[in-house]
Amino acid sequence: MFRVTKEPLDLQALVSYVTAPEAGAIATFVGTTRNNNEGRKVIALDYEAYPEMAEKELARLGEEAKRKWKIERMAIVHRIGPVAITEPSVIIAVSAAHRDDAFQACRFAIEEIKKSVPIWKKEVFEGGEIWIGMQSGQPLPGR
Amino acid sequence: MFRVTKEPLDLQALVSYVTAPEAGAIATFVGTTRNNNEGRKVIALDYEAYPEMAEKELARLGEEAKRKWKIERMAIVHRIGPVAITEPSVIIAVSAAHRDDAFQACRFAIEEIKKSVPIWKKEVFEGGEIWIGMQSGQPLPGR
Amino acid sequence: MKVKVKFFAILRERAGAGEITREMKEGGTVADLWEALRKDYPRLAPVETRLLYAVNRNYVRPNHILKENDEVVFVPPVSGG
Amino acid sequence: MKVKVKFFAILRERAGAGEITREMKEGGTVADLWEALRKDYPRLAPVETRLLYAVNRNYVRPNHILKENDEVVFVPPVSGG
Repeated sequence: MFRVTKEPLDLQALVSYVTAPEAGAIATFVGTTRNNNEGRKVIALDYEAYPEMAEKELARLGEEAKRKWKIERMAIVHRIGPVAITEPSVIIAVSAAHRDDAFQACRFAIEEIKKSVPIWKKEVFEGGEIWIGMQSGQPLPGR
Repeated sequence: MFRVTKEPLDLQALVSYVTAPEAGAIATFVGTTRNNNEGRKVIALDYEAYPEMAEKELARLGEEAKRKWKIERMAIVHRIGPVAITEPSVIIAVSAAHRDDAFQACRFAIEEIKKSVPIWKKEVFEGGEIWIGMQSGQPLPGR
Repeated sequence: MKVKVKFFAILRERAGAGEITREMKEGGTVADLWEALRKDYPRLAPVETRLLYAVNRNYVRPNHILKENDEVVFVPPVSGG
Repeated sequence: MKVKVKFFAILRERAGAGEITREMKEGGTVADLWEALRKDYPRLAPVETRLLYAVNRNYVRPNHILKENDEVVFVPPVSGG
């Protein structure tokens, strides 16, 4: 299950999806909106995706994880739109017979998402907003 | 929250417990009963604990994790009694500002549980049962 | 020939559009299209950051040659998670 | 003096008891107590695996000297998780 959605994310649903009789380990990662970033008071994060390609890239990295580690099932769901403080923006769940594979594949997935999946985050903070990854320490000029 | 319980485990409850405005990452580990082990068809795992000391040891390793990594909150709950295939026996949840700390502390916790927390697992399989960790590849003689 | 361009995130905001169709010469590359768009939309010009190029939902090299009806996306640094 | 011993897992099954109280000499160590119990409970004797010792819910060394009313647990290899 590799999806981009506007709906709130449901961790238990993903874990149920990856649960399998052959699995003894499930590793999950939940990314949540933090109330601060580089000294700014964050109000919310607002995510935008190129949804068809994002889902395709998520599935591709899932395939890559299956080649690298002995895993049973994997699910990744990324939310788009505004995500309030403490709410999840991304959930990854991976099941495997053994924990090392589950942990490594889960970690791999979140690192890859941050490198290659076409999803962008705008940080809305007290005093302004900024597209993360575009700044050089400061809000872009000309905004 | 560091507990040993006879009740079924609730992942969402642990994740809600560790959720914090200062956290941008939550790593969890769920250990589930796998339907096979070393060629045996597993029916269930039956866990026994020295509960007062197990909870104390879980809290101790939580303190150790807090010294080693920059984490916000940690929760570990271990189930005792019979745990059927696909059901969780242990859940660990760790929140942190950044994902590396959450992942590392979560991994540390499960490794430590398997080393030092007084909880024991009897594997009930087709044709017998065995205390895991006591065997040398085979059921103990004299049982 | 015509290609479809989708803008996302900061490029969508700066172009003031989410999706456009643009005429271009046969044999043009995706990098050529970006240079043309920087002239069409002056507010795209100051974007100095490294962009990736995607055609029909796959990442491609800057010298990838476009075809009629291709769906082109210029991908600013991603920041999901 | 008297100490309390709790048995868990394989040791509980082999001792046929979960908790006992045992008389022992002042100044005896936790390792002495284990040797005495192997004589009391012959089915404990074949346990060759390395045990850890816990007194009052803390791990201790084999030469730890017991006191009146201590709670002693012999910890076979743990296998939680």
